[in-house]
Amino acid sequence: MEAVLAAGIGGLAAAGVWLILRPRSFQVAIGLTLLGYAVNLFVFAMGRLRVGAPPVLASPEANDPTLYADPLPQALVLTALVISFALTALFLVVLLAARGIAGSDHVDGREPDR
Amino acid sequence: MSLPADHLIVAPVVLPLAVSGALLLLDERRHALKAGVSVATALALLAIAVWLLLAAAAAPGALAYRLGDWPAPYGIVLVVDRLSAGMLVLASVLGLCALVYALSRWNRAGPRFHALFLLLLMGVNGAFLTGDLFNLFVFFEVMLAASYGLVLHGSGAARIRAGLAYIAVNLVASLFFLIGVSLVYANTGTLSMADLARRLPLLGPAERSLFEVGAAFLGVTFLIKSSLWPLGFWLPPAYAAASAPAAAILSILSKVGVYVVVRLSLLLFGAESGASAGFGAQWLLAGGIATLAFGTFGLLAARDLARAAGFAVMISSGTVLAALGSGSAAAVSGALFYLAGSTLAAATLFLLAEILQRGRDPAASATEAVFDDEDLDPFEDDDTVVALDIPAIVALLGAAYLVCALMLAGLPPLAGFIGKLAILSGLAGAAAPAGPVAASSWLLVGALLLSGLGTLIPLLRFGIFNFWVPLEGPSPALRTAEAAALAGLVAGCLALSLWGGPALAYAEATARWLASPAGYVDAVLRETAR
Amino acid sequence: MRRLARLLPHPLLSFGLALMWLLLNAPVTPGTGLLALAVGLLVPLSLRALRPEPLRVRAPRALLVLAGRVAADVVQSNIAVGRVILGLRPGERRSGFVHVPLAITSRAGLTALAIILTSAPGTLWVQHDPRTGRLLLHVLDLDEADWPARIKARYEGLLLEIFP
Amino acid sequence: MSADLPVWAACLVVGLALAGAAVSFVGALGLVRLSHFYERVHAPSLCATLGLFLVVAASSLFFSVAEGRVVLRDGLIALFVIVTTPVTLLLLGRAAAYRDRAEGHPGAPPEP
Amino acid sequence: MTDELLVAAAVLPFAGALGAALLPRRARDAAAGLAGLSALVGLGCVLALIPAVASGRSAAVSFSWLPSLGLAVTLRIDGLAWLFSLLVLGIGALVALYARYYMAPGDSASRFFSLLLAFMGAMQGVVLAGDLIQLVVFWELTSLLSFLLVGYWSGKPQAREGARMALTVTAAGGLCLLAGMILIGRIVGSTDLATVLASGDRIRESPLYLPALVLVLAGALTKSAQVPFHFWLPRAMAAPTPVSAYLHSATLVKAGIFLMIRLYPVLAETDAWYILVGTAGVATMLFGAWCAVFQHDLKGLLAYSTISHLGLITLLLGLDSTLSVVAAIFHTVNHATFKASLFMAAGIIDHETGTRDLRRLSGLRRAMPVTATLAMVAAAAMAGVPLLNGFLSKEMFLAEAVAGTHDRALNAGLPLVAAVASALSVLYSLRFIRQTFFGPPALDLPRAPHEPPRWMRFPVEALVVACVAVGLAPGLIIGTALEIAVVAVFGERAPAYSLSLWHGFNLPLALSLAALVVGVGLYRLLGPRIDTNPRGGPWLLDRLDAARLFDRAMVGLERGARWLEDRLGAARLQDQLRILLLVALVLALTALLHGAGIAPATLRLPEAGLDPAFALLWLVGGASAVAAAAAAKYQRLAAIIFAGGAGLVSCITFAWLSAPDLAATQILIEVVTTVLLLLGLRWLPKRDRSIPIPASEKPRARRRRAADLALAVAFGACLAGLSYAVMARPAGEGIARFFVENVYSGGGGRNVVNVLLVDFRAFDTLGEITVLGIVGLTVLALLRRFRPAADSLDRPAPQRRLAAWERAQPDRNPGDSMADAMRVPATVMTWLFPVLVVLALHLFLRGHDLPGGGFAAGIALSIAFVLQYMAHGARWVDERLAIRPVTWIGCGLLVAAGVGAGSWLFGRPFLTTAFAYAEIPGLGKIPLASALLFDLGVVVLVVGATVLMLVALARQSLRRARAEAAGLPQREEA
Amino acid sequence: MSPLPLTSLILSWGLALAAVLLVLAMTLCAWRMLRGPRAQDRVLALDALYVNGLLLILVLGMRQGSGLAFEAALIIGLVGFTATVALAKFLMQGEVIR
Repeated sequence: MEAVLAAGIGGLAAAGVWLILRPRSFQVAIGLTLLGYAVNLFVFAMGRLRVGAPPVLASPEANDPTLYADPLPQALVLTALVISFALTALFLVVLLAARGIAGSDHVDGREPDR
Repeated sequence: MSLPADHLIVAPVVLPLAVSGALLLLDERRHALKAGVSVATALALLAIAVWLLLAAAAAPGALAYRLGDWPAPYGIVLVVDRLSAGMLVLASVLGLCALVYALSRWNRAGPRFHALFLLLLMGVNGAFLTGDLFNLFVFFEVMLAASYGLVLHGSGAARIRAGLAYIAVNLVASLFFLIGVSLVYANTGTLSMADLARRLPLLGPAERSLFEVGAAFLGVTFLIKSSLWPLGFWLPPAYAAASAPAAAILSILSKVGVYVVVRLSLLLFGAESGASAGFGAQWLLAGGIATLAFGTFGLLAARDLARAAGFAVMISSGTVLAALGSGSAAAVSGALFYLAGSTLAAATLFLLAEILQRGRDPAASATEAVFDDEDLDPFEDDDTVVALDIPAIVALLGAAYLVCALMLAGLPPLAGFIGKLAILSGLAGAAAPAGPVAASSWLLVGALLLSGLGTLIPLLRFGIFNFWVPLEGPSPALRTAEAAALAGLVAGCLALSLWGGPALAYAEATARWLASPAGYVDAVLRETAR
Repeated sequence: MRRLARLLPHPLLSFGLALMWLLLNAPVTPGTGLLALAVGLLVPLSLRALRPEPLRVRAPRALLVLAGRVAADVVQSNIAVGRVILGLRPGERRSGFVHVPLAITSRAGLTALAIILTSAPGTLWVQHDPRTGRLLLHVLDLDEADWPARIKARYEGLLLEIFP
Repeated sequence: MSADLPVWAACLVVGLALAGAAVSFVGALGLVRLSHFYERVHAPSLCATLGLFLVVAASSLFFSVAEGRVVLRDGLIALFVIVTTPVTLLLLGRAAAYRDRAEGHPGAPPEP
Repeated sequence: MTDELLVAAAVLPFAGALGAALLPRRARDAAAGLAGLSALVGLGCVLALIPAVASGRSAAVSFSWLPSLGLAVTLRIDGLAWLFSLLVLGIGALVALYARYYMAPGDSASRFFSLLLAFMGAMQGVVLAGDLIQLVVFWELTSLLSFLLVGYWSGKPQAREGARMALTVTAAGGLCLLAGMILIGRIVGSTDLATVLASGDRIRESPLYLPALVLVLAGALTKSAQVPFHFWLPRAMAAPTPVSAYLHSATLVKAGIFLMIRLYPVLAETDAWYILVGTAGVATMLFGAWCAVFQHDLKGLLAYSTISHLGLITLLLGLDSTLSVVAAIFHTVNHATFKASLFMAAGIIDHETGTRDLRRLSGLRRAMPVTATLAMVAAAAMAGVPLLNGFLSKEMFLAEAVAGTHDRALNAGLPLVAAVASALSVLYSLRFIRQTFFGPPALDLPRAPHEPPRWMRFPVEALVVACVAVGLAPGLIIGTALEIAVVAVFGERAPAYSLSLWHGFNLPLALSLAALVVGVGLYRLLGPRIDTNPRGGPWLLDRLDAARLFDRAMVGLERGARWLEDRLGAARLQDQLRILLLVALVLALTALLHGAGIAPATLRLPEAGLDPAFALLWLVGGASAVAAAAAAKYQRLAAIIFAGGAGLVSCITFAWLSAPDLAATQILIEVVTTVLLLLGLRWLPKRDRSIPIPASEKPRARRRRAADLALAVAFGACLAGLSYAVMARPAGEGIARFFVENVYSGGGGRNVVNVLLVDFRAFDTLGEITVLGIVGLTVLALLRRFRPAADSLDRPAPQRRLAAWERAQPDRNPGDSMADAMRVPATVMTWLFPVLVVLALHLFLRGHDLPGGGFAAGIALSIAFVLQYMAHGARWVDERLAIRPVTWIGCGLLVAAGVGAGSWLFGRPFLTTAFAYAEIPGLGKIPLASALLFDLGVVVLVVGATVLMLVALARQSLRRARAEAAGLPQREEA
Repeated sequence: MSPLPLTSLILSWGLALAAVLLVLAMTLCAWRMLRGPRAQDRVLALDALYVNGLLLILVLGMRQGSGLAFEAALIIGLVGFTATVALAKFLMQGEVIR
């Protein structure tokens, strides 16, 4: 599991990095989304992987930490998810505005001089 | 936690949050009310910050505030010590002045300016106060999100173009932050900075390696924010394109990055932290010097004042980071003092740049706002223009400019010089001539002096162009709010210069406090009954 | 009565939502029951702003018959389509478009028919012109049945009964 | 929890789940094997109807037996998917029709 | 008493400056009076300090300044300082008087005199500084004020340029000086002047001596306009003449000299000193004199002669004998008197005739006989004519030149050099007098010349009288003062010297006379040819215009900086991001290698083994991601779809690996993001694969793509490796344990993640929703001003095609087809609204104990809203659902913050939650947690912000309709 | 460990097989999604991917004996179609919301 997830994180990250290095702002937006997935999974993975141990107490008394996956990274990922969603949205709107005003969807707001 | 006054520690975060929430409920058109409320809030923030500063200066250690009443390494803790209190005051002064400046017209250049502005202050304050690594991330994001709004405030092609790059770079930085935080957590099992400092010496070699990778990612993040070369190329265009009050308040933003680097590197990688001691110091030193050099080149090459101010911000960050990297406690104290002065001055320069640009080149679209057709034309109400004759306005602006230039170039007799001098004498070990001085320190000394000159030359050019070359056409109009904001910032610079002794003493006490992280750790982790 | 209508504009919906609540929060306790009641009463009010045509179901018996018929057809067509996919169906197969003249005009009826036809594998509701009442249907296997007749026979009558 | 299941229930659950999965697999296979869009559009319905029913039944049975009470909430999923999937397919079919007509595609549907 | 006097002498000018600044703009008399008075009173104070400084004594008074740096403000007066102070204040008083008449009524007198006084104060500060750093402070202050004074007539380009150059050069020197002083401070351990002066040997023996010396000299030589830093001085002549008379003869330029004398006891008497100072002196002396000969501008001539004389003094200091230092001090005073008077005279001539061009001036002797006489006497002193003060010090110089105390290479040629310089100085002095005052009266002068006002001439008279008096009776007039200064410098080593007029006929006298004769002869020979010098510059040196070089250097600096900024920086976003990633990678690897590293043996093998389904799942996820990366350029819609696939896979991963909350939230966000991206896609241009890349670009593009690919793969591998390295190691004992153990007892919930979010770490959540709110507001602001690009303004192609088809049909109205198409879906979507509301409510209420929570509920609710928009269009929904997202955001913030602040009422810290299980009869236990209220704030805010973002974007499509309704022709806009 | 190893065996193997089948189905959907050829094929495949993902989550829930993943499945069922509807609408109209 670990190796698969690690490879998946790597793949997502590589795709994201490739995209954020592209010249079109839409590519960058998609790249940030993918990179966001990768990083969220990465943060999640930092709590180590557990199968079948969601950090929800089965009963009030069953509060042995070893029974449950580490809840903290999950909480962090939740916060990060929301934030990266918000910022992706913002980036998208800014890229639209830039495209509207500058007339180009190049990330620099103008076509590069050839 | 018994005294009600203790709750003031959280006020720098909660007050702007609540007020901005309330402001959002108000109708967009009630400008006067909103302006009044925001200024009152900014004033209150300043008062609170000063109170905290006094409290921190009086306290033997740090004041910790346990949010949610959870014990320390588990819950989030806000920490007021000399460093964070000082930064709070600085941010509040800048915030107040930038806000007042914005009242002249910028607050009407886009919707919900006041709320965004206060939320930016909230983010900045939170970042200064928090003692938790992930909470720091959150406040970074609050601050950055608001700064995105403010960079784009007023719209316009240049602003949006620069904003896109600014946002892209900072989004990547945020992702690095997450990677770093999670690596730190994965290998130490904690997020509390104080707890981290306690656990760090106990780490095994493999954990330590991975932790250091996390620290490297975190470092890259903060250095991006503090615009260290080669990570800071985004800063000058973004700040130059932002509206003047936004740029002024943004100049504290890059200092948040600097603050965190100072805080964490001294807390975690101080002399007592075992195998990781001094982690990254050479990088900081080298990067700081490179930033100084690059900022100076940029300043020399700058074609307009706002951009020059952007590079001045870079130089100021570079100076502080390099001083930190040099490892000299005396230089750190000088750097902290310098940080305050140079930030104030850079902010003033942003404001001045806009006023002067307006006078010089009324058609300049790059820094102009795009005002709404649905809004009243904010340029119409001329009754707020300062009732001074033109030479007096020019003299006033000239004096403000002179103060800025002297502060930034580090020329006597103002605080810029005092700060630089403190760094230099710290580096040269003038106070304790016993040990040898590293070659890199001499390099930094040289870089600092040359960058002073490199700052002076272009600022001289801009000053002469703006104040001495006779104007054709109407001269700059100065509105009351703008004059007040400028006066406030200049007064800040001058006060820092006049009371250089006490301020420097405070900085020195801060550096001493930072040099022994045990105090911080104790203050945060001290057990309290829940 | 009128007041009841205002209080409970969509009784069927209210019932459905309350049931949904109970299902979601099983096992049923007095607390969840109370909440389900509140949900059933209050949430449909949120629809008021959207002002949809009220849904009136006339013939509950027909509804049951329809449900049974649909279930059977769905299973049957699942098998049929599965055979097609797996290549188990002998002989030549033609797929294509069919026009079906519909008599249903009510929104709800059309919607129900659309859902039935589309969710059953093998038929896809492509286009319906309310002026002419003609429905364009795509069918995976044209030879399986006389589709227009089958639709009219199996569903349309019942639907007209339920949603007049 | 899974250990509390009697054998018959386990067999039934596994059977249902496997059957559902198999039907879904066939549906997905159709997505690959069928030759053009209007044919392929029928394939996912397998997953969304019979495949779904079977798996939901398996799940309901599993939890009902495991928790010793009737658990029907999985039925809600089936209900919602039944209602919502057609919306997508409907729109998709219509979109495909417009696009094909506009491009003069040979397989384009006739005007109604 | 001494202390008070000392402080008064230092502070009075500044006080005066402040006073003058407060005067009305045009109050010439008052300002000048104030200036004169301050200077005179200060002078009185200094004179009264004689007892304190006589016979080598010194006095000091200290104030705390920067104790942490070991710095205090120390005023220290000894003989040297006393002498210079007299010069500064005395000439200052005279200049104030002169300036009263010189300045035009239209000039801002308050500004001028306040700057002048401030400068005087700064000079006093330099002279009286008892601490090296403090000296630098005042030193830079003099540079700064000289900048403001030179640029006083800022309307003139020459004034601006001159001021800028002066400040650039002298401030640069000042920075070097600062560095030097810091070095000295490091060597000595203190920057206190008295301490430093007492540690000469220690300094000279230190390895840092040479750098310190070079740096200090760099300061002194720039200030004193020594070659090659001399060029600023002639340019500074654009200053008002009183400024030149004061700064460029007596004070500012003498600061460098003062500094060298001041530090003579600690820095001098080494080879390095001899070579550096001596060489600079010789070069400057000759160069200045030679250039002075060729000036046509009166003030230019005086400026170059000043340079020459400063060079002479420097040379004297460089000669390294105590006697020569005496001569230097003496000449400093003498030069100040005659040069100040000459400048004033030149100012009078300029003032009265309107020109300073030697070629135009002529025969002024008749129009202004008194001024002419005064100027002639002063010029004669400059030329070194006997019976005047200039002669005396020059004689001392020649004596030193001939004596050649040390066996040094320079000494051999020194007599010759001295003679040449003297001859040249005769030449230019003669030229000055001859061309200005003699010859036929000039006819084409801008103004008719006449004598200046009585009191304008007075300062000149006073100074000329001083010249003559010193020349006639040196011992009487200046002997004591000189003695005091010399003793202050050398203490017991003070040499014996005689200030008498007549030393007998010796070699120096012969040289002096020879110089006079040669000078006169040269003038006869060259005078006319100089006047008609075609190129204007000095012969031999006219190509070497240092000022032009400086200008070019400034331009070059700017250009070079731009070039460097270009090379060292990255203006383009892509490059910046590349650098960012690269730096992060490099630092991460360095950090990994820095420590002990990770031994492969410490990685445990995964326990769970490999689940083929999971691997296959990630095959799908990875393929989707890669495909999204490949498709994002030309097939944007496909890229969105693929990204959706990747998102779904991560959602399932979360569900698989025990994170149900994450799975739910991820899928919700996934959906909203997809809708958002699609909303945005409408405004982006069609990408066409057929746009060709120029063939010349192809290899470069390919290289870049290869590099990017490598970077991407490296970064991916880095993250993969890191995550594997962490996952394959057991977790240490962290803080997580606490949360599980206390979640129920302390947080009142069972879902640890949710309790973390709303209780343990609720502060994070508060910040997180704030981010969301801020982004909403920013989106609102941006979209309010949104201007779609021209090519996306029109309706999308499918709609246009459909509209065209509809127009062709007889029975159809525009929009019918679309309405038909949406009929069935819209019905379903409408009726789903309450269902989604229930879902949101469910997620919200159960969050504390089971997966769900405020955020998921909020997103679900906003999806319910968005579905309505999709079903019915923006206008339809806007008419029915009055959503005020900004208000929702505000409420959300207020509720969340209010709930947090509520704990203050109970004396608990912010965000302390309270929970209880209320026993309600018949219903059983109902958990009541304040965290639920907090979560309510979250819901409200999330709905507000999400709906705001989506709807604001969606409403853009209405722009066109709105514009049409307003009657704007669409095509024109497009 | 468990009193009825047979049950565990049946359940674990059977459900694992079901999961593999479902993931295989997802792979096929993904193949169609990536392959296209036209946008409507991709959207269709994404929709199928969602449904199969939902089924997978249900099966996983059974495998792990935990009903906690139900919410995720419910949300996919109720809300997931929004994404595909938006995509389809975009294909049809060129914009999602008019």
